[in-house]
Amino acid sequence: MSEAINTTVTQIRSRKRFAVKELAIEYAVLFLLGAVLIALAILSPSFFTFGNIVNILNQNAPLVIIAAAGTFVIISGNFDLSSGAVYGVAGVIAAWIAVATENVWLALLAAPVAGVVLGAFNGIVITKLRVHSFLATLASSMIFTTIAVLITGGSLITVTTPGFSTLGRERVGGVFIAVFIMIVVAAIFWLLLSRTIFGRHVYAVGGNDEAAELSGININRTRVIVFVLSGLAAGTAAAIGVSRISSGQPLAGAGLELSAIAAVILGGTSIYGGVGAVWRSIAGVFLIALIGNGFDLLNLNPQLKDMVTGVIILAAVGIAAAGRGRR
Amino acid sequence: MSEAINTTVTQIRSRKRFAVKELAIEYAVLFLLGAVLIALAILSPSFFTFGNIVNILNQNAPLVIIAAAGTFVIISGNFDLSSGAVYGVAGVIAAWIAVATENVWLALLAAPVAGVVLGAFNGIVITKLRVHSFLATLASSMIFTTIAVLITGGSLITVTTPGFSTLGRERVGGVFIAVFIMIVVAAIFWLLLSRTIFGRHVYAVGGNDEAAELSGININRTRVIVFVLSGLAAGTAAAIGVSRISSGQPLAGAGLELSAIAAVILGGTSIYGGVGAVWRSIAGVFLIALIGNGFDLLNLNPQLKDMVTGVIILAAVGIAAAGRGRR
Amino acid sequence: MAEPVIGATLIELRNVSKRFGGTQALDNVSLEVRAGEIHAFVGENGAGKSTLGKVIAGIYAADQGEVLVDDVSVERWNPALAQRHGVAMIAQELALVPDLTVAQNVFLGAEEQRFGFERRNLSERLLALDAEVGFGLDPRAKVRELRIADQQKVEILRSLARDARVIVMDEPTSSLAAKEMAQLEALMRTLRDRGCCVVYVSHFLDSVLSVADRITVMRDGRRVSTVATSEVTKHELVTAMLGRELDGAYPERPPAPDRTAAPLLRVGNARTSTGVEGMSFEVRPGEIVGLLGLVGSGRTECLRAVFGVDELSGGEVVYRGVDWARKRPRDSIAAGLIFVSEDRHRDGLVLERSVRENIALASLGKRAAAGVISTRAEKSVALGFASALQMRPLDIELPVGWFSGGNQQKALLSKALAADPKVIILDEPTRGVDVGAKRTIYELIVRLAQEGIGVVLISSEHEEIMELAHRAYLVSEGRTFGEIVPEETTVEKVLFQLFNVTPNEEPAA
Amino acid sequence: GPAGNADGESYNIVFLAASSQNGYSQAVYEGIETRAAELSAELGITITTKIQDGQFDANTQLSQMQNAGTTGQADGIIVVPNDGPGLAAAFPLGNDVPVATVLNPIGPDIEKMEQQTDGVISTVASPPSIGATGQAEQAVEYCKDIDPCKLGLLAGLLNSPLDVARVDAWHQVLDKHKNITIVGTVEGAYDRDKSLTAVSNLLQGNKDINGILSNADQQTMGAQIALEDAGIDPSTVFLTGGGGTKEAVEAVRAGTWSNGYLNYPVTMGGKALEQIVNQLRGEPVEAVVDADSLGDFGPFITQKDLLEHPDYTGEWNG
Ligand SMILES: Nc1ncnc2c1ncn2[C@@H]1O[C@H](COP(=O)(O)OP(=O)(O)OP(=O)(O)O)[C@@H](O)[C@H]1O
Ligand SMILES: Nc1ncnc2c1ncn2[C@@H]1O[C@H](COP(=O)(O)OP(=O)(O)OP(=O)(O)O)[C@@H](O)[C@H]1O
Ligand SMILES: [Mg+2]
Ligand SMILES: [Mg+2]
Repeated sequence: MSEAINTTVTQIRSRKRFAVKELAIEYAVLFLLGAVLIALAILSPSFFTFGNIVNILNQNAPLVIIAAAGTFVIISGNFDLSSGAVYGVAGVIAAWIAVATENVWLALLAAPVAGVVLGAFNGIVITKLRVHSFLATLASSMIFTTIAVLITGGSLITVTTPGFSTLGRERVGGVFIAVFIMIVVAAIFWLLLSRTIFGRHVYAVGGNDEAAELSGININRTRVIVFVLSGLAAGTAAAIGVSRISSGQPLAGAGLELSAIAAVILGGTSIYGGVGAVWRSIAGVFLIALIGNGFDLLNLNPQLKDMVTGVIILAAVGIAAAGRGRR
Repeated sequence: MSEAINTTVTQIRSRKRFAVKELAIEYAVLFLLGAVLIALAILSPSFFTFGNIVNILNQNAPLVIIAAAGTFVIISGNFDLSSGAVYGVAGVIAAWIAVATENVWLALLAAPVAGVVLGAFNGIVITKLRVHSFLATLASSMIFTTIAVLITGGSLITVTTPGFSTLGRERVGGVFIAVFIMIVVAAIFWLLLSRTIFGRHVYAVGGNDEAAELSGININRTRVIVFVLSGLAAGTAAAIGVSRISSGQPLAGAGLELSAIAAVILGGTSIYGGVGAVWRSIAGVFLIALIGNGFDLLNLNPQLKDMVTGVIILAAVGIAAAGRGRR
Repeated sequence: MAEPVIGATLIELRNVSKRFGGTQALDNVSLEVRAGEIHAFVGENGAGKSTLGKVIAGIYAADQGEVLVDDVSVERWNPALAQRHGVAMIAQELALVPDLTVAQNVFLGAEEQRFGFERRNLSERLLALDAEVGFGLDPRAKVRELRIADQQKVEILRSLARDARVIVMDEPTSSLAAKEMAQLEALMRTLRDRGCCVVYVSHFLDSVLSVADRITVMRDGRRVSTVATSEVTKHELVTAMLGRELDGAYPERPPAPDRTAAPLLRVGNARTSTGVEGMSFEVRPGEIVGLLGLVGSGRTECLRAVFGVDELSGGEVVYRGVDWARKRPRDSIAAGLIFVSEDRHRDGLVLERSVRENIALASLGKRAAAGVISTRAEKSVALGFASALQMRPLDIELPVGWFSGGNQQKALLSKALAADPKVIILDEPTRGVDVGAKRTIYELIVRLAQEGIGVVLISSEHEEIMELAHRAYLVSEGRTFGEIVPEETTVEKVLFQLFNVTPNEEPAA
Repeated sequence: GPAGNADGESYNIVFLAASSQNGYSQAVYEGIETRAAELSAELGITITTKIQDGQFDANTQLSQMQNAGTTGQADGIIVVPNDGPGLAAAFPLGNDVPVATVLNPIGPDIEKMEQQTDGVISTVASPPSIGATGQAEQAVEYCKDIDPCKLGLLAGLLNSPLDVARVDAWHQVLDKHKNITIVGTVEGAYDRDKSLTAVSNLLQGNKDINGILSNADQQTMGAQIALEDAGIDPSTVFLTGGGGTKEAVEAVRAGTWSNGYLNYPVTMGGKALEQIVNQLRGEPVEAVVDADSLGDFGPFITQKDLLEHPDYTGEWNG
């Protein structure tokens, strides 16, 4: 009898320990995000101010949008290395149309539309040529950047059309319009991935495409849509970006693609596909962003920023790994 | 009887068709390399000159070395995004030691040694923290670059020690020493991958790590060695590079890692791991290099170079895919 | 979809051929499957059964020939289209999405929606479906965490969930135990009575003969014959499949070894975190020892721990006098303790690599000097085992993933044999293997024992253990609770014991 | 090969751009082409020009330099080096082709304009520290009645030697003045958006900032937006750029920026071409052309200078 009780107690204990471990694995990125938030709040009085928080949100709106869509790409078992190039082309096209037509809304709408077209190009190349997306989007990013260069002649297009910068710079109730767009887009992507049949199919294609195909899922169509979403996101981000700095430039998005992928994986979405979530990528974006913000606020030597970022990334994944024992 | 003969004829025919298809899939990168070579030989009289060929080989020696080792990394199912950073640190260390000690050989040897150390760091982080190498090496490359920045203070270290530039600039029989080193290193890597137990383990770990472990392979040790090789290669390439330009600079290797991965995959090594070869990566390096060389020789609009490179990459993989029908 | 008319042709193949690289997997096959029948495909490993099934389900496009659905020829037959026409398939090698739940897998591609959003009724739908069959699966469990038998059940439910008229089941029972096999057979009959067609691919000829209405025999990619079940005997079937006579399913049991010899391997009260609660057994040189248990009894887990893949949390393992509790697989292999996994795709083979490389993988050190592999030595050992086990096609340079399921199993066994075992642990060694090759594998087991090698045999086909083993342990819920001598008892008695053990009963230490 | 012949000489000049996707390089090439056409007409010779793309990559450019020097396609080379010290490795060139460098010297010392490498016949540039020192002196002038005068430094890339030299030069000047406090150093990476982010962050704790030094106009554009976002009128603080882009010239003229540091890439390209042609024709060559002295005024300017030169618009877009 007493033995039975003992067993139960042990079981409960071990279940509890297990739960903490599981949580650590599951929410490593949130723990770290929280730790960095607390550290910054203590170290810098200007950190937890309305202005700074709004700034951080605003600065990262484009990347959040790209990373949210990038989550779909990674979960579906793919890479999109062309987001930065799509951002560049879409921005250049928007600037060009703004200068040519003086029609601000037409110009800013052209950016997401261009993104959709280029994303569809990626998706079709990948499914028709059956190329791995890593190589395909590396190649397509070269092609896209060239398009942007040809439009601008290698230089940049400055937009002075009144109203062009509204999207990127104006505020409503003290909060930038871009932040509202970011929230809406992120919410849509989150719902799309976690609540719709399409989202389920994205997981299935990334988890085991053979099983997905056997289940009657049109895996090629799913892949194309995923890349269209990624293009749409890059184009939308570009609309915000180009409006913010009022000029279009082919290389404006250089490096965004790697930042987005890093944020997605840092959040805990599996690079092998099949597992992940939109909120994770957003957490990943802000974890990296806070480090940068902290360096600027605390006036630390910017040369060390990369190292601290690297160490924190390793710490995030290390926490998750610490939970697991020997297989 | 006549039916039997018919069957044989059909079989032979279909086997032939099969052979051509198989070859197209198998050797797509070589076909394209040949096509580009022929096109350049026809279009530019300066192409097939001793000087130009030696130049092309020499210019690409560092990348060939890194891509040859990168083949191991990709086949083992990993990514090394830190090669460029390792190249930077190793070069800076070599320059620093050269300036400090005036001992040229000690300095140049320090580069591969530093590469080995940083590669081992990568390998240990990946196996101990069980992080995916994509994220781990992205993080470590940030840390490594910072180390280089701290050594140089962000500036550059100019080496005037006599003899320091011999490795990178001198020739034997008209051919650069670097070219000989490239050939030797590539041959060693080729033998290592295709003829040794270690090479076989690399394939097995990348193809199915659980099966590899159950076959008695020390999968963690294999992974660590693969990253050590990659670091060694980046360090060796850095020794050539730093000697060539006689100055060490943190960002000297920026972008090398992506060029190397692109070359490896373009060659036909599978990004999923388990399949590939060293010669493929070398072919991939030279395919991209020839496009650049051709643009310069033929005086084409350089703004189009990226686009042409992108299209040729897609063509290379498209050829391979065209061979395959629907499953 | 109209109500099927019993006997109507649902799908017809006309002169279908399919080639993979150098092998002609299907050679001019014509065939029809009808409403209200269970149509079995039998044949040797590599005969083309799975390929035929996949052509029917649209997974493979035929190189030549036509597919007719309801007497109409269809172009671009693919899984999605097949599904719309009511054709579903359970693949031989499980194809599930590991990180989705049971219910999500079962209804994948058949989700119900409201305004584009998924209706959150998967669990209820699954329970309703499961009630028909009685598998008792947890709808919310992740498939990754299920054992292989349960994964096979998920596959079965998935095909049921499609309301299919034609269900191709490619070796659906290869991981199931007798009880579950009976459940499945009942299910097949129900489906048939509803007017569906079940295509049943299996190497269990007794099962085929008991449920099938018609049987198609395949050999070398050709259809040899299609006959009504009532018109054939098992003997005729085997002869038609193999193209030769087979003298008895089992070879003679080798003589029992010296019972006083020191055991090669001794496991005492082994425990693991994976469900082993106290297992004890020993193996002597030249002895074949079976572990008899129901699926899920923890046999695999115990032996994985003995081999060193998983950690032992308690108890002892002594191998040839040495404490083996903290060893890794590489130590075991180096010392001749070899394990053949039950799941060739998950942890058995490197599918992209050639048969030669796979066979040599666990014993490269023996075929190399200074770390450099002798290709000749490697080729000769690979070819030796591949031909001894009748691999087909006998081309050791092809990637092992291109081979049929049974032939892959032979490559897996060859890898273990090439490593010079002193004790070999065989976990379901004949999974998916045809009757002819099974006999070859049994002969091999007998020969190993005669050479003084200790053999540990796990099999869900209890008959294999009853016919080959010298001794066998009874396993239930992670514990050994008894020991039998198969020669002195019967399968029925053993099953009775296995089913009637209760957890409270004292384990035999 | 060398194509000069007695009646009607003709020269092939190859321009190695830092990147063909870069406004500065494009402007230099524009200067080269314009001057080539002028000289062709003036001297009755044929000058053809070609551009190659260095892709912002030191190794690519090194290869191009070697190729151009070996294959005999070029009679002269003009380069905007991505990595001046590294590019020295291409020398000596196979065919002894004369080289003129624009913006940065070729050789180990990034501050030294005099010839460091055999084969480089002319350097059209100015040392990074000179420009940075001039900017800092403008800041000192601006701050002279303000105490404390809080300044932010917006550097390019702090792992790039040129930018480290610039930041050092800023400090050299500013640190001598007790009224000047440097409230932060951030990286702008030659990118408007990154500069916008960095300066926004900097402003969080320093709303009372008196000015920002930047070494590039693109960065200053970003800083300007950050100031506006933070509710600070950019014309009320010290703000300078570097490069002399059309936008920068407008901003200074409008008083939005207090200062500017002009560059003349089109003129520099023309000067470089002139030196190469002189060398090929055996005429005297200027081994160092001080890039800062190529304008009619400047290079360090204020609104007043531009009001005096109402027609000046800047030489490039970037
Ligand atoms: N994807 C593939 N690639 C290459 N060859 C294949 C492929 N699938 C099947 N084959 C070949 O086609 C032939 C028929 O294989 P199939 O899988 O249909 O046999 P099977 O009758 O199902 O055998 P088993 O009983 O072993 O499952 C075999 O020789 C096999 O090697
Ligand atoms: N990771 C795990 N954690 C906890 N329990 C587990 C785990 N894996 C398996 N089990 C449990 O251990 C028991 C044994 O599993 P398994 O089905 O593999 O046994 P088995 O005897 O090898 O059966 P068979 O080989 O016939 O399929 C099962 O009850 C299973 O639920
Ligand atoms: Mg089969
Ligand atoms: Mg088992």
